[in-house]
Parts: sequence; C-alpha cells; structure tokens
Amino acid sequence: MSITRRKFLKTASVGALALAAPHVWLPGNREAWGATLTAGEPIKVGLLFSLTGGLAVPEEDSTLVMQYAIDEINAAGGINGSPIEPVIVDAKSDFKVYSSKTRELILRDKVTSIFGCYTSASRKAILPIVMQQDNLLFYPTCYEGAECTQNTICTGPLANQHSKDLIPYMVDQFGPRVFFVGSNYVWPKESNKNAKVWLEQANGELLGEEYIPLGSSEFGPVIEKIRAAKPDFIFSTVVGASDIAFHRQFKQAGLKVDSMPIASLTTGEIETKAMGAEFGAGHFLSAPYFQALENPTNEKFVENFLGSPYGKNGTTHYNMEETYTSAYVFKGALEKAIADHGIEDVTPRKIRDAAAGIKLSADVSPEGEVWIDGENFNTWLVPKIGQCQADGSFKIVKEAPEHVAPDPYSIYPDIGKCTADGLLAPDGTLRTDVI
Amino acid sequence: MAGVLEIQNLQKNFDAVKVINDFSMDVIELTLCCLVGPNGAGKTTTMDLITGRQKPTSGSVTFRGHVITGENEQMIARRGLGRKFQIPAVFRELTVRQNLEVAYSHEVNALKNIFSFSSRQCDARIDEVAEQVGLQERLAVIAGTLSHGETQWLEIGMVLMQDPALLLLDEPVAGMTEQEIEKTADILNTMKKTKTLIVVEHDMGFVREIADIVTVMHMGSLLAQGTIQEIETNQQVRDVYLGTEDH
Amino acid sequence: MDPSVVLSALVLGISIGSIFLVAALGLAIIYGTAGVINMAHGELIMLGAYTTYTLQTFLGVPFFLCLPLSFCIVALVGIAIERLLIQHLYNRPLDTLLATWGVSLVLMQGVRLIFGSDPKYVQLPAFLSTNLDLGIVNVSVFRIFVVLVAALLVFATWYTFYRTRFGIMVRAVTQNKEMAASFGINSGKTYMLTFAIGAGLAGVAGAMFGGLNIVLPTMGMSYVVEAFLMVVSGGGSLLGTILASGFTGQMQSIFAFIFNDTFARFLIFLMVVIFLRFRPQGLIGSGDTRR
Amino acid sequence: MTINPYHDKRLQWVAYAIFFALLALVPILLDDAFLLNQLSTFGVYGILALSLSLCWGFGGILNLGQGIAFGLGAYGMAMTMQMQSQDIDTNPIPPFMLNNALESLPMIWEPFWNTGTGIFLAVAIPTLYCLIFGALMFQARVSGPFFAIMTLAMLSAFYTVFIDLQPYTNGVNGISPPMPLEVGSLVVDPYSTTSYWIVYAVLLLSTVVAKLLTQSKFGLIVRAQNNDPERVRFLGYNVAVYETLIYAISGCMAALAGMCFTFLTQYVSPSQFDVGFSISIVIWAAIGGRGSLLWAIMGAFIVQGAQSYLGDEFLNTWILILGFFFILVVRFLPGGLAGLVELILGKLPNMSKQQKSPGEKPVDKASLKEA
Repeated sequence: MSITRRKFLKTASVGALALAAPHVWLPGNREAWGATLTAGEPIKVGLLFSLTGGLAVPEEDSTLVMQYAIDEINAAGGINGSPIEPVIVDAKSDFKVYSSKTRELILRDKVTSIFGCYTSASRKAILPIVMQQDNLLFYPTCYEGAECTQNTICTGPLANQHSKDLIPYMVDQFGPRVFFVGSNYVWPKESNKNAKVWLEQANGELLGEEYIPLGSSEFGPVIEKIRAAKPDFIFSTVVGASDIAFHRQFKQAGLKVDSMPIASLTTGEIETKAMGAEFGAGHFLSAPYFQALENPTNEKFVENFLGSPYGKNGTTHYNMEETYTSAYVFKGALEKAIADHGIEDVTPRKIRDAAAGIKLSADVSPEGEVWIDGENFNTWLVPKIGQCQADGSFKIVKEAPEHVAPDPYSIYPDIGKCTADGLLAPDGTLRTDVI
Repeated sequence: MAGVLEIQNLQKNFDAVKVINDFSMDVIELTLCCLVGPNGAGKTTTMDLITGRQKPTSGSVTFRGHVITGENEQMIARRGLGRKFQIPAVFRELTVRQNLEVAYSHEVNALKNIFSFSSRQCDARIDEVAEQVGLQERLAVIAGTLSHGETQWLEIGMVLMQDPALLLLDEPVAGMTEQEIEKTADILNTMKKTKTLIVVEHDMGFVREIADIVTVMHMGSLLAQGTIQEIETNQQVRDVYLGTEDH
Repeated sequence: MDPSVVLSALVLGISIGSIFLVAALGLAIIYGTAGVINMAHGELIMLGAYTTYTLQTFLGVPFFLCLPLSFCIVALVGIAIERLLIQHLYNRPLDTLLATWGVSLVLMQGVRLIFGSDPKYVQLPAFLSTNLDLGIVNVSVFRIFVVLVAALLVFATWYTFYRTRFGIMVRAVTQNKEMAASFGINSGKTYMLTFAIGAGLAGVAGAMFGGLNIVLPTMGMSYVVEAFLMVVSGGGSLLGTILASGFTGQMQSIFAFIFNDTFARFLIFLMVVIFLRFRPQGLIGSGDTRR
Repeated sequence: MTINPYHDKRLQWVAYAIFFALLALVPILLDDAFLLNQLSTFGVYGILALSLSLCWGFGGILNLGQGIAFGLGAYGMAMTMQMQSQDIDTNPIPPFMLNNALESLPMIWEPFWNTGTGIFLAVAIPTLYCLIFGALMFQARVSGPFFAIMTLAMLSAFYTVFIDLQPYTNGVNGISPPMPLEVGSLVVDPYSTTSYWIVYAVLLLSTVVAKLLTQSKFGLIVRAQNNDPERVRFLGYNVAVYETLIYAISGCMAALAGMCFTFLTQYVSPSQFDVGFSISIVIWAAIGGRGSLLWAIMGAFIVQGAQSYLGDEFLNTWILILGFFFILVVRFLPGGLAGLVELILGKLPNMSKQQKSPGEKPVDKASLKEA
C-alpha cells in the first residue's frame, strides 16, 4: 500500500522537480557560506533585535550596547586590522520579521555572524535558517537550554546555572517553604524544573506553582493563593509587563517584603526602574551581572557606556552586559579562526568551532572572567545574588564561590549530553540540530 | 373556492401591548385582497407574522393546507409566499438583471449554486418579468440608481421571479406619481389573473382600482371585510377613518 | 474548600469585574448610542495612563486630581477623533471599526515616538498601596478604590443619560434620528458629546490601570478584547455591561482559583461564544430592532 | 450610459493574466534565493488578502480572525514536517515534548506521521472549524461588527490555548521543524524555485476558484446578502448557509496560505494568532481594494513590499504612516487603490461599448457604502 502511494507521489513530483533546477538542497547537506573575508576589509555582522514593538524595551538596549562594543573594538584596531561593520535591522517584535530579516542578513548581506534575539521564540524562529545556511548566532541572554545545535553560542546563563545559588541562599535566609510563580511559557517552566532540583538539595518545600498568561496583569487570584500558602519566599520567573504588575500588586495586597520576599531571575535594573523603586526594594535577583558590581572593568564599562551616545537610556543591566561580552567572544573566536585557517578560509562554522574554550579575562568582561564551554558552547559564569535597594539599584549579597558549568540537558540526562558535534544520546547515537 | 391562506385567532403581544388581537382572515385563491387600516392598525405586523419575520404569541397561519406558524422566513418563502416590503428592499449594489437573477430562487441549495453559472430558463424568465414590470430597458443599470417608482417595480418583479402562489405587497405605490400608480395598477390587475395577492394600502383610490376584497384592520383586530362598495358604506369604518383622517 | 478561600475568590471576582467594567464603560456608551465599535478604545485608555503619568511627573499634580483631568484631556482627544473622522462614517459601521483601528495604530505609535517604548508608572498615594485585613479576607485598598470609582462612574453615567436633558436628547437620537431632528435636537452634537464622554471614561480607566500595573504604549490592547466582550454580551446597554462585567469577573476569579489563569481566560471566551449563539442580542437587548 | 473599462469582463481577465504572467517571469529572470523567498512570502500574504476579500469584500463578513485558519493550517504543516524528521523506532518524539515530560507521542500527533494525512488535516481542520463556528454564529444571525468582534475573541482564545497547551504545541516557543518539507522525493527547499512555484500554484488556483465563485449564482447570492440579508431570506434562501460556506471557503484558502508559510519559514508559533497579524490582513485588503480580488492580492504585495523596503528607512514613523494611510483609505477611498483605478479609468474616453453582463465586480464608489 505504501509503495503505491510513494510511487504516486514520486510521479506527481517529477514535474515540479524539473522546474526546480537551481538551489536543490538535500537534507543533511548545508549550504556553504557564500562569501569570504578579506584582510583589511570590514567584517559584516548582523544585529537582529527589535527596535519597535513590545520587545523593544530590552532589545533596543541590546542593539545600542552592541554598537558600543563594536565601536570600542574598532577603535582598538578591529580584528586583525579589519573593522567590524554592523548591519542593523529592526525585527519589529514579530517572529515573521525575525525570520525574514535573518534571510536578508545571511543571503543578501552575507554577514559572518548574527547577534540577536531576546526570546526563545524568536531564536527558534530563525534557527532553521541559520542552521541550513551554516551561519552563526550569538544568543546573548538567558534561556532554558534543552537545545543542541552547531550554530549557536550563548553568553547568558542557562536554566541550570541561573538559580543554583539563589535557592539555597533564600532557603538559608528566609526558610524552606517556597511558592513558584512564572509566566506561562517554556523558559519559566524549565527554570522551575531546575529550581526544584536545587530546592530538594536544600531540603526546601514547594508549596505551589502558578503560571500567568504572558502579558497578563491580573495577579489577584495568584496572590490570594500565595497568601493562603504562607511561603517563606517566592521564586519568580514572571517576565515583562506582568512582572511589574506582580510586584506592584504584591505590595498593594499587603504582602511583606521582609517576611516573604520575591527571588526573581528577571527583575533587574530596568524593571525596578519601571515599577517604581519602592515596589522593588527588598526583593532579590540572581544574575551574572549587576550595574553595581565593584570591579575596575565594570566601573569603566558603566562610565564609558553611559557617557557615550549609546547610553541614552541611562542604565546597564545583565542582559546588556551579556550582549557586550558576546562581541568580545566573537572577536576572540574570529582571531583564533584566522590564526588557524587563514582569513580567506574562515567561515561562520569555523568561528563557532574556534570559540570552544575562548576565555574573556576580568579585564574585558565586566562580570568577571567567563569562558565558552568547548562542548555545548554556552558560557561558564558566576551567578550573583543582588538585593534591590530603596533607590532601585542592587546590592550584591552573595557571589557563587566558583564558575558554574552550563549544561543544557542537566535535568534530562536520559535524553543525552550536548557535544560539539551534536546531541549524544546515552545509547551512543549522535543527533545534530536538535531544537 | 378554498382559502389559500387562513389566519386563525392571531395574537401578538409586545410586553403588555396587544399589537395584533385575535385576528382571523381567509384569503381566497386568485383574488386580490386589500388590507387597509389607519397607522398602527397592525397591517405590517400581520405581514411579518404571516411571513415568519416575527413569531405570533398565539394563533396560527395555514398556507395551502400547511400550518406555517413557527417556520422561518426562507422556509415560508419556499412554500410559495412572496413579499414586497414597505420600504423597497432591492440589492442596491447589483444591476437590475442581477436582482432578478437572485430572485429566481428555484434552486436554493448553496452547494448546487456554487456550480451554477447561468441558465437559459432564468434568462427567459428575466425577459418575461422585466417586460411585465416595464424594466426591460433598464436591466444593466445598478439598482441603487433607479428612481423610486422603478425601484418599487423592480421589487415587484423580484417577487414575480420567485413565482410564488401568494404575493404580499406592502404599500406598492407609496411615493409614486399619478402615472406610476396607474401603471402599477395595470401590473397588479394583470397579475391577479394568475396569482393570489394581499396588498397593504392607504390610498383608497388605488384600492378601488384593484381590490376584489377589502379587509379593514383597527387596533390589531378585524374591523370589517367585504367588497369595496360594502366597506365604503360601512359606518364603523367611516368612524375610524374620520378619527385619524389618513389619506 | 476552605470558606475563606471561597470568600476571597468572590471578593476578588468583584474587583476583577469592576476592572472589566471600568474598561468597558466608555465603549458601551459609544456603542449603545452611536452604534460605533471604537477599536481605538484601548489606546484611549493608554492615553489616560500617559496623561496621568505626564501630569504627575512633569507638573506634580496629585493622583486624585489626575483622574478628572485625564477625563477632560482624553475627552478632548475623543472630540477630535469624532469630528475629524467618525462623524463622516456613521452610516458605515464596519468602516468605523476599521477607521478607529487606524486611529489606534496612530495613537500607539505617536505615544511611542513621544514617550519612548520604555515603561512608565503612575505614582500612587501611599495609603492606596496598603491593604485591609478583615480577618478572613484580605483586600488591597487600591482594589476597593477601583470598585468605588467604578460605582461612581456608573452612577454618573446613569445620571447623565437618564436624568438630564442631555440624556433625554441622547436617547431620542438613539431611538430615531429623524424624529429627534424634527424636535430640534442636533444629533451630530449629541454624538460628539457622547463620544467625548466615552473617551473621557476610557481616560479615567487608564489613570487607574496605570496604578495597577505598567504604563506602555501597547497597554491598551490587553483590555480591549475583554471590554468588547462585555459590551457585546451585555447587549450594548449600560445595565447589560454592568451585569456582564460582574458575572465575567466572578467567573474569571473562580476559574482561576479552581484551574489556572490561562484556562480561566479560555473558558470565558468559550462561554461568551456559546452564550451569544443562543442569545445574540446579549443579556439586555431587544431582539427585533431590524429594518 | 458610458461603460468604464474597469468593468469590462474581458479586460479584467487580461489584467489577471498579466499579473500572473509577470509573477511567472520572476524565477526565470532572476536567480536570487533571497528575493525569491521574499516574493514567495508575499505570495502567501496575497492568498490571505484574497481570502479575506472573498468573504469581506464580496460577502460583507468582516473577519478579524483570519489568522485562526492561517495558524491552524500552519500548525498542521509544522507538525507534518516535524514528524518527517522523527523516526518511529529510534526517535519517535519531537525533542520539545521530552522537555515537557511526555513519554509517548500524543494522540493528536499520531496522524501526522503520514505526510499525506498531515497535509489533508492541515486543510481540513481549519475548514471544519470555520464551518462549525460560522454555522453557530450565522444561524444566530450574528453579523456585521458583532461578528467581527466574535472572530477577534476567538482569535484571542486560540492564542491563549496554543500557549497553554505547551506539551503539545511547545507553547510560545513554537515548533521549528529542523528539515524542509519532503513530499515523496520532492524536497521543498524554502530558498528554491520549487517553493516559489508551489506558492504560485496555490495563489493561482485560489484566485481562479475565487473568481469563478464570485461569478456563480452562489457568488451572486452572497453579494446580494451583503446588500440585504433579509431580502435574500424572503426569496427562500437560507442566508446562514451561504454565509457559512463563503466563510469556510475563505478559511480554507487561509489554511493553504498557512501551510505554504510554514514550509517557507520552517517555523510556527502562537503569534500566528496575534491580533495585529489578522488586522494587517484586513489592511492589505482594504488598501488594495476589498471589492477586487486582484487588487486585494496586490495590496498585500504593495504594503508588505513597502514595509520591508521603506520600513527600515522610516523605522519608528512607518507604523504612523501606515496608520494614517489606512485611515485615509477608509475615509475617502473605501474601494482602496482599486477604487482609485476605477475612478481614473472612468474618466478616460469611452473605450468599450459592450453591454455589461452579470457577475461583475461591485466596485463603483456608491456600491461600497454599507446600508
């Protein structure tokens, strides 16, 4: 039965195939990068962020800080004498535009790499094209993991790094009973799965888990559930406008920050500024970077950035810093790739391979030394815990004693382990492009 | 002759107000019955109740032996009951020809109509009806640009295209000039040879020209019924009309 | 279930219902009177929030004074929209819907150009950020405040439309425009004022929602679909909208307690569709108003 | 009475022929993967605008939720493509499901193992949805702005539910099938002429079907009920059936567009159900001319083309410009660009003396005013 159907489809498709002469592409084969770098000529990279629409709040900052970093690198002589040339596009907070702009960047502008996206949804939207064209995506913020491609480098914390220190710290300071609140999508759910692992290790107790529709601003029912459960602290992965509504309604409902603080993975400098500092004060955030970090690199970064035309929004925060370091990871990897292969033979894929183990010293990275994992190409970093102060700034209350390793499959050991060549399942099979 | 339409004890209440109150009437085949009465007598509501546009509170309407109360507009229409509205209702964006084509509703099945493009029968019927209502020169015109009288004729033509057994015409000469009224009277007089008609009308002169039977309504009830001469000499009717002096 | 949880759910239901109501009130008036579906309503709410923010931040106007001022300023915007655009489209209901959608695009992007897309917030007087502990239930003062304002607005609206000369004029125009005109009622002016009041109510709503959460150019969108459902299922009348908001608010709260917020939202949409299948004229609304 | 060449039926067919001939020349004349892909995407938008013009321009049913059928079609295709990269023995479950603690493939995914069944379902489910929802609403005689609001509400409901059903849909993150669509031995590479021709064929087919529909008796009745549904009812037609059918046919076309879109982008997410996207479909059709199928398609090409080339130029002011332009069109030019062309052609010296025949497009200015 299946044979006849196959035969039919085959006959039917022959006609169409005849018309489809150029660009025939067989699964498994990747398109070669259709350009070469030349010494002294500009190196094009794409900046794919939303400058308009709902995602513009964080992503406009990402574009600005990338421009700042590129200027800084170019002023210091560029990469092997070649300046970096950013191709800036506006993704308009619409995944269809992300997808079409990626095509534009790769196929028309022939960029060497793309720095872009703030949400997993937009990343998933562009990865099929990036993978097929064998280009390289620098994803400069946190995400849930559970992905193993050969075309992505991430400089933000993975779900397994993010809350590893935060949960034990909060249990220790406030007590073992915790309530999880998150926005209803993949990243909060994955983060919470990781948090549960740390919670168990810290002998904590999970009282409840609630998810709010993205963009929703009604926290009444959730707050009543929290009030009834009486947790010692709240672990929050609520994002965006909802996060601000949550903090405001938390205070308005009479919940007390001293006895039941929110430990968040998202509420940073931008958010506290947007909600009014009195609503943020006293709550906690885990992030690899805070504007208030006291080290010379950061002080220089904050001062120079805010003094530059790109610092018009008046703050730096973890997302921007992760974007900033990604530019230097790119620089390091490209220099290594040029040294290994010669500039004419460099391709985005070779840059990615060369990024394995690239280390940014504390002189370069405002958050302190970080390096790229040689297997899964995420970043080894030190998560820090900050407490929001009355003026909206953060005070660092704890810093992890050592770097935490990124592991995109930490809670799914049965699925496999991400290696440089693909996802290695426990039975030894290797699968590429797992998204 | 048998009654083609029988209305029995029809009642319609809007909240506490009885708009139609125990109204009964028989319409005999191939006659033209005029329904007259002052404003608010319930003439148009009666039409609505017959054609299914409104549901009666109680009572029944029987058409050619079938009780049609409770059926919806299209079911009643398919039984052979055509209606022209008081405010002429034509498809203003379509041409006169298209209006008539839509009204040719021998096939109402939507799926079959998807595959139906043009039919010779329909075209023949359009020519016939257009001649009958005097619009044969105006077939290509957009209906919205017709004069008031022409619009009235078009709607009569549409009802004819439907080929119903019973036509209900709500004020077919309202707003017409003298000549137009005369022409309309001719059209109706020709029609009643093959159709049964109920005409709601204010203009007693026009009624005199066309009516076989006149039914007078007042306050939702039947006041009198008979030939035009009988009605014109009826004292009750005179009282009601003198009270309101309508035309 | 624990009685205090049930009670909390009910109290919260009233609060959520009052938020729906405040959001829908202006829409209901405009729809009920002029038959205009104002797709820019959400953006008028947003304008109200930005007005309050601006008055507060740059002129130091106290919050309570911002509410009436937002009403006036957004009402002026409403008048401008009505005069320039809507009055030419009253006989094309679908086109008013589209045109006001265009207005919403322009307002949203215009505000973004002026204020930037970073979020702002409305500063509340300290006592509104506290709560009231009544033993078994615990209510935030701000939520009580919203309920009170909702009640006040409903009363004011009812008074305006049922107890003043203007109200009689509005209802006359709604019933029969030609007839009203023959009594010397200027229907154009009546519509304009109704539109202004509807817009002004959206402005007040915005001022309050700015206190509940965040002020963003896109904030209007999150209220507008629910507000429409309230008006449609209420049948376009004031009482219908109040009933629909109250009922939906309770449902939202109860479902959110039993299931979760997302599912509660979905259930509400489903219920409205099924309800309208069997009662297309809405809760309060007459069926026979055609031709 | 002078005849406007715009209404000439033969000239109309010529215009359609020229448009499709030009589109057919593109892949022959230019070998640019990016442009081809972009034009294919515009083609998909064209199908959407066409489908909306059919139900709104001709049927008077303003559907603000055209994204539902589009999104369902897109999901159906994405599920089909996703299952093509799975293996029934070694790797039967899409990766995202494992993260959502699903041990086995959910029932609703099972039919998508088979490409043919998957593609069939991708069209059938949205069409069926439109039939059911349309029947519910139209039988209750919900129409006009009320219906528009209800479609908007359903759109929000779908958006919410597709986010919430994370184990089955991967929530907000959506589904990105790692491989292009394969039908038999044909690989539908999104950057190739193959995919261009498929979109072209779907657009052509939809246009011809839509054009024939509008010229059939069915189309005439649909247009008549747009003028005056009650009159149509009193002629014996069940208006609800006609409305439901035109709504479902339009939905079916939108579903086809959704499927094409998925093999072009290899990605689908709940933002297909975004209100803004469904509204932009309305904007394309309105600016092009809702009453003309061809102009609705061109509306999509023009607006999307302008957006991708001028959008970056004007960045922040682009939406402002689009908004103003849209308002002006609704206010002064309800027939869209088509109405403008009609007006201009009407002013030209009379070219054709032909009698008008039935089944023409109702695009004179007076005709676009709703009652």
